[in-house]
Amino acid sequence: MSRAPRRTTAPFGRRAAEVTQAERLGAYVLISALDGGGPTDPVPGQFYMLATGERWGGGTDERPYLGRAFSFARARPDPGGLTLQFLLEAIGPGTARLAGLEVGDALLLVGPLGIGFDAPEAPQHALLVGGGIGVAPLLGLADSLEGAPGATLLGFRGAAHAAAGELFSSQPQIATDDGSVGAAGLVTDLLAPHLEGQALDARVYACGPPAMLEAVRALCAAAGVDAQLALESGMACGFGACFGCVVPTRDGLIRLCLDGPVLNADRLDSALVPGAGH
Amino acid sequence: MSRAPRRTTAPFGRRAAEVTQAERLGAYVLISALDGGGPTDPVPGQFYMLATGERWGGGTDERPYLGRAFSFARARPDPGGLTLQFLLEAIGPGTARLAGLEVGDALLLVGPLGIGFDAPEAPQHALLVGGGIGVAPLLGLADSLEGAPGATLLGFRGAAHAAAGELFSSQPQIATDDGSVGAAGLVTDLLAPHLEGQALDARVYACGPPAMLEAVRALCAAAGVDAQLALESGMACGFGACFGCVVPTRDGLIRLCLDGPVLNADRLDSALVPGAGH
Amino acid sequence: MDGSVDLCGVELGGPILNGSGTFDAIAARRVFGAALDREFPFDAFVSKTITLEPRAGNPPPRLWETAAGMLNSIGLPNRGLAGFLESDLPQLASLPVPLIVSVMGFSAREVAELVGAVSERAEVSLIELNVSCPNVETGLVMGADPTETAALLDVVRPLAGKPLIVKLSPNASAPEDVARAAEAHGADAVSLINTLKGTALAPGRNRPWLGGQGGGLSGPAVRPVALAQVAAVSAAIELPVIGMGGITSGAHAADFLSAGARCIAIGTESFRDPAAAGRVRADLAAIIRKEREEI
Amino acid sequence: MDGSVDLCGVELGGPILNGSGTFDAIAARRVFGAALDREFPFDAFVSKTITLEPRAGNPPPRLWETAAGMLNSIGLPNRGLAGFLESDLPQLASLPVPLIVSVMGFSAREVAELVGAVSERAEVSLIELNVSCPNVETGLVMGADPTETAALLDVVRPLAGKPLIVKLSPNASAPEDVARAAEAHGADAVSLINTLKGTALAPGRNRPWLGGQGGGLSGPAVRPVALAQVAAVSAAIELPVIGMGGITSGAHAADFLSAGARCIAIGTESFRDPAAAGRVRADLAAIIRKEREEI
Ligand SMILES: Cc1cc2nc3c(=O)[nH]c(=O)nc-3n(C[C@H](O)[C@H](O)[C@H](O)COP(=O)(O)OP(=O)(O)OC[C@H]3O[C@@H](n4cnc5c(N)ncnc54)[C@H](O)[C@@H]3O)c2cc1C
Ligand SMILES: Cc1cc2nc3c(=O)[nH]c(=O)nc-3n(C[C@H](O)[C@H](O)[C@H](O)COP(=O)(O)OP(=O)(O)OC[C@H]3O[C@@H](n4cnc5c(N)ncnc54)[C@H](O)[C@@H]3O)c2cc1C
Ligand SMILES: Cc1cc2nc3c(=O)[nH]c(=O)nc-3n(C[C@H](O)[C@H](O)[C@H](O)COP(=O)(O)O)c2cc1C
Ligand SMILES: Cc1cc2nc3c(=O)[nH]c(=O)nc-3n(C[C@H](O)[C@H](O)[C@H](O)COP(=O)(O)O)c2cc1C
Ligand code: FES
Ligand code: FES
Repeated sequence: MSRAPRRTTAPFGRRAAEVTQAERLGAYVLISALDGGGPTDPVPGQFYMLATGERWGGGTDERPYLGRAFSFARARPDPGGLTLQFLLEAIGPGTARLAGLEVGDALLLVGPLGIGFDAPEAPQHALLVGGGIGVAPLLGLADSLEGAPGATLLGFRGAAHAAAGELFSSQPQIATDDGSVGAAGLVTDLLAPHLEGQALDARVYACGPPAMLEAVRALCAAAGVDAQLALESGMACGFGACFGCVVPTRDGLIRLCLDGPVLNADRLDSALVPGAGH
Repeated sequence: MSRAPRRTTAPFGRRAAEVTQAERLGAYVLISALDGGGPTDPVPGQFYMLATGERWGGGTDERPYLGRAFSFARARPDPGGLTLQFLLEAIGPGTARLAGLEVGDALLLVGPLGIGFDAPEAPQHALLVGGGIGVAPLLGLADSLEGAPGATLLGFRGAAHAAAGELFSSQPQIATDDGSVGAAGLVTDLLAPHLEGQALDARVYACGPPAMLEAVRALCAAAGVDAQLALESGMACGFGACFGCVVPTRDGLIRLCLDGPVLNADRLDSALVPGAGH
Repeated sequence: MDGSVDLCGVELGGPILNGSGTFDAIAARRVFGAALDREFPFDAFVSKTITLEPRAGNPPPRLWETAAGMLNSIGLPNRGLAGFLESDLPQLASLPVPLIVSVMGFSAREVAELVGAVSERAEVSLIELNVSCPNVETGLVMGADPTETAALLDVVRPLAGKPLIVKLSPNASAPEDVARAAEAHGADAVSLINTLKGTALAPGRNRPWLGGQGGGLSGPAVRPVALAQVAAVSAAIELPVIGMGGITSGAHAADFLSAGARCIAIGTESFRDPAAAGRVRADLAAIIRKEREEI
Repeated sequence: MDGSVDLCGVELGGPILNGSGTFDAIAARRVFGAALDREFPFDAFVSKTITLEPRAGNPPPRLWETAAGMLNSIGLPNRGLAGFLESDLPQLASLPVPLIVSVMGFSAREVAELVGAVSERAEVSLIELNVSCPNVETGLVMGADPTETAALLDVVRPLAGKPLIVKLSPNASAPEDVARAAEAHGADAVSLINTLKGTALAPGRNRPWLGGQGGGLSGPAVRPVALAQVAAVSAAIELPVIGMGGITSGAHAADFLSAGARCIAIGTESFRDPAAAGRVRADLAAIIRKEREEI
């Protein structure tokens, strides 16, 4: 597989997609929407700025006001456009509104935005490492591989969240904090053995909470294994306009929405991005 | 019927009532909610400040923010409390949210507020004159009479609005602007003949748009017939706190939420209240 | 709230006040009856601002809803000093909490007369000087710059037999400088923010909607501005600060307290729910309890 | 829009600008490709504010969502004058609309140097002086009071070979006084409002959320304040006024124009929809057409 460009250009402006499915998956909600106005080839790891067509706003503290960034979890060309899937958990006013979408509702979106994952030279070189909601972009990456990845390692808080593991057809290994599904412990515990004696062309693809990404970064750096990390930071615009989403890298502050969200781990001293809480 | 007090005291604070019915009535929506926390004897003409329990806000211009004033159209004691009915038309962000309520949703309310109608000495002395959404408080008044009113005269823009006439059991005479239902013309055209040669104890009870109320006021003044007008003005609080809802009277500016919304017509030089648009 | 709060020597049951002009306890008694006193949601009650002479206030319309807030151009309607002392004060004095009387004058002499007369009444615990109301033209002057505030206090302070709260104007380049002047010239506390100057046009009509032309903005929309000013003023002076502006929850109240406020006030949120302050008080108490447990 | 607009002798296709720092056309080209130029939504493009030396800007976090608005503490990251002229200007010059370059200095001398250098470039149509950014401490000074503004213009005006727009600070007691000083000392236009000073605390953490501690408030929440300042400034001076602050619809744009603005700018709303200005322009055109028909 040769190096594909990592950014698919977005149409200018916000457009509406129609929600075609909205299903619960344990603690998560999986929203499917038919995007008739965008490209059909977003790169896994790219994201969209989302808002509901109706009633955005009016939640806790009179929010949400701005759009919210979401990696697409899956993208499937369909008659009429591209069916995009977003995996999310209602953790605040914006995700609550999105989680409340029903079939037929309008989902407003801008995108695809940012830079996605660099495809591996061969599927088996790819080690997918996801934590919590961070599994979303890895789904898209797994789908894009022409074969099974070398490993799919997923970490969750507990069973309600581990339900998202069912979305992966690549036989994921799962770890949960409480041991209710898979191994008890952290996803990085699962990763460590995979890094031992890895060929030079292996590459880790990781997305998850800052602490997990930082552990992955440190492990990979120690093992001399390449890693691409999909980071998060608070975003207002998603297209480089506000300079708000910056994260510190070895080259200084960069706009994560423009030069990320996927970064090569060696660009970072730390993946603990300020303000990217949860 | 003796003079009943015109103000029923409200519980302190905002409470939730459960929506038990939400039906379209032509251009209007009739919302029924079971109020388990308030008095069961609000006075017709009194009003409640309403908001939806969820998603208040986030509409046009990031509104609604404040509650909205609504006369109750009907009140029926029921096991568990009082079933209140509100008649409304979606004309802006607040009424749009209320019109979108579904059975089981929470309706937040404060009230009953303000001063209601003075009951007539005898039902047949009451001439009810309503225009558009202004028919709402007259419904409650009609229900409270122990007999048929002397006349029920209702004016609407057209058939879609005239549907609200069906709520009256007192055989209303209807006028519409376009003549699609009842007489073509204004409700004041219907009123004029009723005022000729009226006994001294007749009283007009009117609610409707400012221009209609002003015409009613002038007609009644000329005929020497008492009139009680239910006015509207923009309200922020509904309980006398903000001094925002003032209307000019012969005694100066008064807070309509506290000393109205029902006013004796002889207190007014004009019923054309500033800013009470539509 | 387990902890009582000392505001200039007056002990309050808790830190929650109303914003002047956003709650009329006398009207509320008519509407809510005895429940108002029984469930009174504030730890001290601040009167609507009074002036020397009676005022009718601005012509309507007086209200405009904005994005997460509202504009008002009420224009300080009140009975005037004599009417207030005679009709309103006795009724406010029977509220179950200490009373703060808000006064405003169009000259230092007027303010002095108001403060002198109000000070004589035992029912009054503190006096608030409204030098920041954006609705009455001359109101801005005294609170707009440090020199004016200092000059006002130099006249008024000697006549005040009660602690004086100066309510700062948020429409100032540096409210902290005005606060410093207030502190240096004898104020006992400061409160902020009053409403921000704002306006709105009548839909499709190209003229101001509000009868008073301009108005004052309040509600959640202004909270970040209020919090910044409260933090800046709290850092600049030692006096107790009463913080307000868009507070609708216990978490907001906790933010204002941790930004340095001694007390907080609920304004516009009472319009949405007359008992909002009670909810804020309960939520704040829970937050404080939780924080203590975590230490 | 059928009518073109004259802004200080520069003919624009319509009255809609972007707020400085709220649209990066160079980044947008990377994201949206050729569509950006084809569907360019502004009638003139205002660059992000540049300074003499390169700046990294404030440490993150830089954003906080508020009720119907947002706080930012971006802190003017930019390549500095030399980097701007070399890398950014050629790319901005190829946009399909006139270019306005926003500059800010920490002294009159710095501003003069910036204005002088930018004036020499034919690609630049107008220069905007940002004297009001609340994120960089010294930025406030020059726009905060009339005397400072006058002094700045006295130094800068003679060196400016292009029309000068002064962007006023909204955190001033009387922006109209600053506008009068700008007019008297040679400004060609004024723009307002910049962001209002505000802050927010990190949830449950009792310290400011923003890396820059304080931030600037923008979005619908501030629109009533912006409209009041635009009306007051428009009434005070003859110069063209560029109005902005929370505009999200054609109706809002029409309000600002009827309050006296010659042009309006879209800021935060572009974050929600990059093409928002195009929608505002179309809606505004429809409103103006309708008004004309009604006359
Ligand atoms: C590139 C990218 C891709 C993403 N992909 C996904 C995905 O696929 N699925 C998914 O579920 N999530 C994803 N996220 C995260 C998602 O954008 C956030 O969870 C969402 O924005 C939260 O919005 P909210 O309103 O529900 O919560 P918020 O209330 O906004 O809270 C979220 C966090 O923001 C901070 N916060 C709290 N209050 C405020 C405030 N007033 N202003 C600003 N910040 C505040 C806190 O740190 C809090 O933990 C992604 C984020 C990025 C940047
Ligand atoms: C005592 C009383 C009883 C009432 N009873 C009923 C009833 O039974 N049924 C019913 O349908 N209605 C009733 N109303 C009217 C009802 O309260 C209003 O229709 C409602 O508030 C409109 O809210 P909205 O958000 O839908 O519309 P808004 O957008 O608020 O528009 C309503 C009117 O307000 C003005 N307006 C527009 N924008 C704003 C703004 N930003 N801020 C302030 N004002 C603005 C305009 O004049 C407009 O025509 C009553 C009003 C009062 C005072
Ligand atoms: C309708 C209204 C009337 C007000 N009247 C007064 C007043 O008479 N005196 C005063 O000092 N402040 C007055 N204020 C300002 C409030 O006391 C308070 O400072 C401001 O509203 C900010 O708080 P909030 O956002 O919680 O409302 C008034 C505010 C409103 C909304
Ligand atoms: C993220 C952000 C960055 C900004 N950067 C600048 C800037 O560099 N220079 C400037 O003059 N104004 C800057 N502004 C202010 C805007 O140009 C505008 O004046 C303000 O946001 C009000 O308009 P709005 O409410 O439409 O956003 C910035 C605003 C935001 C939100
Ligand atoms: S989110 Fe605005 S620049 Fe990245
Ligand atoms: S609505 Fe507030 S006083 Fe009447």
